[in-house]
Amino acid sequence: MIEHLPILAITVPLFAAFLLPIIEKAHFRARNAAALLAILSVNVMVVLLALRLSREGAPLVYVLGAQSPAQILPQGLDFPIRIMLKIDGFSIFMALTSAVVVLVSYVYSMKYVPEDPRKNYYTILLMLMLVGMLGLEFTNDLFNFFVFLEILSISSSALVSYSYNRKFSPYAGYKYMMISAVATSFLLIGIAFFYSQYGSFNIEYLHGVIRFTLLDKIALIFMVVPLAMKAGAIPMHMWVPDAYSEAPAPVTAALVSASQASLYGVFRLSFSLFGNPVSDVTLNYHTLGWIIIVLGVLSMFVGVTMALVQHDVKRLMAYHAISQTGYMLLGVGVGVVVYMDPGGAAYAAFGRDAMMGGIFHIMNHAFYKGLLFLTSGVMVLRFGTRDLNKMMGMAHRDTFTTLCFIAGALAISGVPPFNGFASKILIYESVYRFSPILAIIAMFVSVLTLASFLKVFYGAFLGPRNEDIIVIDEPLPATVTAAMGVFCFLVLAMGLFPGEVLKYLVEPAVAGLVPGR
Amino acid sequence: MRELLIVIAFSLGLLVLGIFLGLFIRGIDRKFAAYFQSRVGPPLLQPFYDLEKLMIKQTIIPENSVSWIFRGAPVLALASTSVLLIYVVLPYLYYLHGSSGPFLTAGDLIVILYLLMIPAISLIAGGFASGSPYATVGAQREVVILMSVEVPLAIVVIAVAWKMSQAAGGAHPFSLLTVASNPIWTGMGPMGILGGGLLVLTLMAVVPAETGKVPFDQAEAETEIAEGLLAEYSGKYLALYGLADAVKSLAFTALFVVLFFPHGFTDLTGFRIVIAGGDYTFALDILLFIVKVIIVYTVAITAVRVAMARLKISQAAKLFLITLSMLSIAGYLLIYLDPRISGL
Amino acid sequence: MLASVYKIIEQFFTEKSTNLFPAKRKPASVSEFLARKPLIAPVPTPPDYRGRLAFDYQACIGCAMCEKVCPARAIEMYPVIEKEKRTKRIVIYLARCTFCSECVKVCPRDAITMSGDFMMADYDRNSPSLVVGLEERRKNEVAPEEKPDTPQE
Amino acid sequence: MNTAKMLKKMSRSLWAFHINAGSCNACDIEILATLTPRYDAERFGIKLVGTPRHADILLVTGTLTEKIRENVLRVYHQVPDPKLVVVVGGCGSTKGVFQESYAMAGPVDTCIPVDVYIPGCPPRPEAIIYGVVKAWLKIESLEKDNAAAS
Amino acid sequence: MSKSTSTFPLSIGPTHPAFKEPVKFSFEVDGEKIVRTDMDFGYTHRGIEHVARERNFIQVIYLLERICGICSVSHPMAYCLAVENAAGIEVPPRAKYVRTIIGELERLHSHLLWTGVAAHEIGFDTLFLHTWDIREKVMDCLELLTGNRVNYAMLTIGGVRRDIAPEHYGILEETLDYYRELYNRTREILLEDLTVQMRCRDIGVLTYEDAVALCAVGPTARASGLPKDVRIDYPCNAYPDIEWLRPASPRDIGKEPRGDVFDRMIVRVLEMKQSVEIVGFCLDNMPDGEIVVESKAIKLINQLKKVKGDGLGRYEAPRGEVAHFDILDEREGPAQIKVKAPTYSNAAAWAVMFNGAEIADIPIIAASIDPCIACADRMTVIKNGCGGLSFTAEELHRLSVEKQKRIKATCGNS
Ligand code: SF4
Ligand code: SF4
Ligand code: SF4
Ligand code: SF4
Ligand code: SF4
Ligand code: SF4
Ligand code: SF4
Ligand code: SF4
Repeated sequence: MIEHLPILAITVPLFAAFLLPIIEKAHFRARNAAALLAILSVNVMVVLLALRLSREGAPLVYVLGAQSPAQILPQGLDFPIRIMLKIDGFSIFMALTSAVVVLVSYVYSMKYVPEDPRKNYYTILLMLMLVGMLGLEFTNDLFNFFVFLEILSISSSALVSYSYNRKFSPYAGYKYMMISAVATSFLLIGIAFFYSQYGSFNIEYLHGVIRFTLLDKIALIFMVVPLAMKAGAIPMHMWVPDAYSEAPAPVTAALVSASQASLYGVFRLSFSLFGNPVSDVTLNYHTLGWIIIVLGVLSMFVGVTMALVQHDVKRLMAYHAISQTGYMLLGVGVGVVVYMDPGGAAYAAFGRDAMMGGIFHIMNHAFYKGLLFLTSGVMVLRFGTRDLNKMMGMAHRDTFTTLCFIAGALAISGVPPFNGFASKILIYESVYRFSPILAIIAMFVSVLTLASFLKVFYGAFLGPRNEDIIVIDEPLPATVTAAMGVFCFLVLAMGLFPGEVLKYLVEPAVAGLVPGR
Repeated sequence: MRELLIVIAFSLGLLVLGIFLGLFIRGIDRKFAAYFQSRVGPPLLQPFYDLEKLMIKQTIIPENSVSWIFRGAPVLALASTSVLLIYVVLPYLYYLHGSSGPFLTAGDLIVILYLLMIPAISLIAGGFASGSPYATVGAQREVVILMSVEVPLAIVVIAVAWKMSQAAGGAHPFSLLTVASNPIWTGMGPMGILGGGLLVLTLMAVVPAETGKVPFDQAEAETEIAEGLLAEYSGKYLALYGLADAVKSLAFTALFVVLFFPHGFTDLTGFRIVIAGGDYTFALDILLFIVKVIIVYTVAITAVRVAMARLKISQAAKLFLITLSMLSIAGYLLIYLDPRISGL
Repeated sequence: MLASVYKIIEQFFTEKSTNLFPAKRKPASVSEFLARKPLIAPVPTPPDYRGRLAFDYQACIGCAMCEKVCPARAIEMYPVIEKEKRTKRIVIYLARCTFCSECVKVCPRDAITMSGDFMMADYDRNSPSLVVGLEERRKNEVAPEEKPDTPQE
Repeated sequence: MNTAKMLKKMSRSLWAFHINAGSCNACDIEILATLTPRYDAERFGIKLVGTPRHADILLVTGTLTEKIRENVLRVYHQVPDPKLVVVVGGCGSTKGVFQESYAMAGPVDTCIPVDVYIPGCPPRPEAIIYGVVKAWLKIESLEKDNAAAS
Repeated sequence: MSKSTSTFPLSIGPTHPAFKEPVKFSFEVDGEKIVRTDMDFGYTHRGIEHVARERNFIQVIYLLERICGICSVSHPMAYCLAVENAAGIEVPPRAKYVRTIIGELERLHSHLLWTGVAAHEIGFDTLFLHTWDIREKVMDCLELLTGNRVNYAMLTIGGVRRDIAPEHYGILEETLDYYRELYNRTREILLEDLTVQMRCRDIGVLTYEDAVALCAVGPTARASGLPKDVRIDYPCNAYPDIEWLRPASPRDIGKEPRGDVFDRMIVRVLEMKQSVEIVGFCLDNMPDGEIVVESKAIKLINQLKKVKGDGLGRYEAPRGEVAHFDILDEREGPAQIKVKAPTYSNAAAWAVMFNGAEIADIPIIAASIDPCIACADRMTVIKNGCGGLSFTAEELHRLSVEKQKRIKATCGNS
């Protein structure tokens, strides 16, 4: 059983998704319970996998259809033909993030998304999102990667337009769908280039044999650019604000995680597929790193400046998501640049820290941004609008939400003792060694972030109590509060004990991404 | 474990001392300001009297305010400034004492940058929460100040850290301990000294902004927006802000001293005071430290606030974002180029 | 820029302008301080300072000219019997007075004079210390005549 | 802690808020003059504050016109307890020279309770300081009364 | 960081630390920028013109003195001039000189006071304390000459009440020397300080055209390059004898007038020097003789009781022209007085100056015309007013005409 966990983690939600309509026939509560159970079990499985990974040290490989799941090479062949899952530190790190976020989002949406005939689809789509994320994080097979990305995209775009009665939701969903479709088709072309040349989809195998032909380089562009686009990095970020702001709040939280799954794709492909520091015929790490850095800094800056002028609370947060993605790119980019440093002294000194900061930030961001989006859901619930100018005085009534918002806002601004600080300080201190100016920019962007969240805080939470503008005056459902509470707890806990997270999750993740030198 | 307890006890002691010292220095500040203005001025203990009075006054929570944020903000401000004080002073004391403790690797400059922001954030939150238009304007101004000060401040910190990373061979360039044990001036050529001077100048301008004194007290401008941020505060909460302000001023001037004038007594004279077998240099060092803090306080806060008019918020922002940022970058460049040029 | 810096530095070291009236600091016990220690003198008032008014009951003839010119209506007349004749005397409400000294000037008998005393603060605007001539009024006031006596004119 | 004790503590640090309730400005400038180097009221811990919330002592000048009455009352209620009200100048105490005016709601004590009156039109800065001395005295006597009572 | 498209209202006053007097400004503010200004006066309206009708001529002097205590000579001066004009009283020359000295000393103190207040408004407390410290000297001088620091009770109809005695000359000369000596130093501190310039230059601009159109008076007009000074245009007292007197202008120190706050400061600084020189001139050329036509108050009242007629008195107060129009109608006191105060003329300029200014500029702009609300408050709506009580310009004009006719009818002269 335990050795089948990798595939189970993907199939359980997948089958749950198909079973749910049947269960729903009995009672919608039964469906809710089943869905919760499924997602919970995925969480448990991921945790178990993580434990096993840390025990064994080496990546877990799971081959579908072989006599034993660990049998990689079929007899008589020197390259793998079977579909293979490979779980290293980075995969499990991402899987943990995705699983937790989807769990919390689901709990939040149990009551938040009103119970109507379409709720069924909602649950199913959320399940499929989980499947997509976990799948592409676990797979070691390019084609599977594409398939899971498609699952993720389709389910996400459907969810974005879930509130179809709003004017822009279908539009946003459509936009997201189009972008995803374009992105995945390019990805597919890239994959085709590989298959045509090397006859395999297996990432690990390809990594060994890649020759960096012109075609490979084109493939690189065809594969990395669409993924960066789906991750919401500048300059292909235009879908983010629409999709994030139109989706229901819990979906947005999950969407953040979905974007990060794409970011995972970027990193995975550039490192595990293209990156080959040992051979001479390799990708120019220096250039790649700088591209990532520039993208990161641009994302940071453009995101935050756009956010500053927003009045729509969710759009504002969406732009911050872009901006925060910049931090991850910056951290990882710096790590990449110095990775090729002769002798690896610089990498040892701070490149690894930068990388760790960037990757740690992924998880942190998923949690605090999730938290923020969940609180924005409460705002929308209360005021029936996303326009900050039409909100006021929420702190008078929703104390817990306010606290959660404060925690999230401080975390995203990188204020101690919240988790944003833990990763940002790693980024600052290491990036600073690389280039002080970048560190100053990063710090300044944080201050701007803070300023813009102060604006939200002032606009929505403070001001006089005004009962007239409240649309829904009921106390928050316990599930909503609980969901925010979980994130809030995580945000604080990871900020207070960053050492443990770094040691048990982030370091293996970095090790998984770049083989140690 | 035992060590941790000692550190905690020590920190608490430090905090009490810090509050006391902060208020006392505020008294000196007011006295000196009066002297600068050809007046006799209030008694040295006036800040204590003020505090004592505020503690017994009625505390009014305005009806329009978000009461729990309104109440929480001053508490948070004091708590964070206290942490800041401990965070700045403790490593330095360890350095002076020449011993080591669990906080040694702490005292990180970037953490300090962020800790400096928290009191300002709580002030802003409190101001926004008080529901008065004056406080709102004040809070908006505080946001602007907070943002614009951060740039030159960050550049100064980075410049210092760069120098440290050169001096200390790359070990903990952001640690206050490194900064304290490698005074920035050592091994500098004339250009470096000039650059350091520019950094000192920048930080001098940042001090009143961080502590909300003229010419950067826009957020509390009495004649413009009726004490702004603090317009609605009274009684105990006002007292807490007063305390937080005193502690923050102390902590920031202490940071100034540690960054630029960390020299202990022995560093300066080469002597150690040994009386009857006991080494009393440490006591002298602390005294010297306090004196340095008072001098910095007088020059950077008292003298500046009596010699200048309040700037407009747009002017202040421009000053920090452009003039002082340029100045500090120039300082950084000079320090950066110094070894290269002097080496030639 | 430098002018003001120079000025403040100069002021730091030169003698302060402050006059320490009534004491340098707030005394620990004010009542004891007032009873025992002499006050530090205020900035001296000039010889013709228009301070607290004094009224000479004996000199007044009740001509009411002061009442007529008083802009603040601070002078009140009350009936008395002096030398067996019905006449009037005045009280002056200092809390109302503008210290214009018109009454001093107009009085034909110099019955009203001004002193250099300006320390008149009190807890009650009509307290005895703020009503000049109150004591005499208490002693001498008589009931008004039935028919109001017509003025001299 | 009883009120008198509190007042005693307060007396070393009196923060004043100044309201012009329709004065001729003379009293106001004399109040400002008490802060200047020559008189330096800060010696006694007195300073002018910008908001009634910080104030311990209200300095009211002027006759209290009809139009300002409401505002004065509002400011009075904004000052946290315990508080003192000092009327500076004759016209605030008694309407002074503006008797019989239709625009007057005053004097000040018809609107808010007054603790110390400082006559003079305007009083000298030192007379205002003396008024503060009177206020201290009042605080002290209050304390004594309280001590005797308990 | 405000919500950048929406403006919010900010009302300042009537009890606001920036204004020593009650006035209420309602601003529409966008971030820190002022978009719209509205003003509400009347908080210090004390019905003085009404009260004056119940008083006799002597009492009215002290009543008018308390229109405003800052330049408490100006209103009685204008009043006395008006009554003297109406009754055809010729003031003895010595009294004219004494009046001028008191008036100029008062201008000196008023300008110093203004400088201090302006410095306080821009948060420069040291400068405030310093100028007020300097000011104490002239206050002492005034106290010596008049018997009080403010509200001097010095003027009376037909002369002055106190003479400048020989023993005062020395002290006066000493005071003048003190200010002459200080002048350069103070000018440097005021006009060359960087932060003062940053806060005052090009703030609250009133162009020459606006100054003309809005009938600005006093230093406010002169700072905009409008050479308007009652002392020169309609000289009274000793001013006709002072040939060198010219309206002060920033041009005197080689600066083109821009009509901003800083220019107003320059003009006032220059006028301080002017005042010192005028007092010096008066001391040197003091004529001998009587100081008052009729020193007995009661007699004076009885004389004036016989007069029927009207008179206009104009005087250049430190803030600009103050004009009194008095109607005498064989009563113990004036039948009617009308006061035109300088702030009354200048307040309209505020609206122009506030346009596009920042919140931080409000106090200094408001202070820059040296407002004296107390004397400008000539009208108010009391007792739950506001409600629907507003007039159009035409209505107001019609009402004015009617009132004027009524007055003419009752007074029976033109
Ligand atoms: S001094 Fe003037 S106000 Fe006072 S009582 Fe005499 S006349 Fe009246
Ligand atoms: S004027 Fe003199 S004599 Fe006449 S009533 Fe007054 S005090 Fe008496
Ligand atoms: S008491 Fe006299 S000086 Fe003071 S405000 Fe009233 S009228 Fe003016
Ligand atoms: S405007 Fe009318 S009410 Fe006001 S003072 Fe003049 S006459 Fe009296
Ligand atoms: S002219 Fe103006 S400043 Fe002068 S006394 Fe009259 S109101 Fe006051
Ligand atoms: S114009 Fe203004 S300053 Fe002058 S007297 Fe009138 S109120 Fe006072
Ligand atoms: S209506 Fe006539 S009198 Fe009244 S303010 Fe206007 S112009 Fe002057
Ligand atoms: S008619 Fe009367 S109201 Fe009209 S302009 Fe002439 S004086 Fe003024």
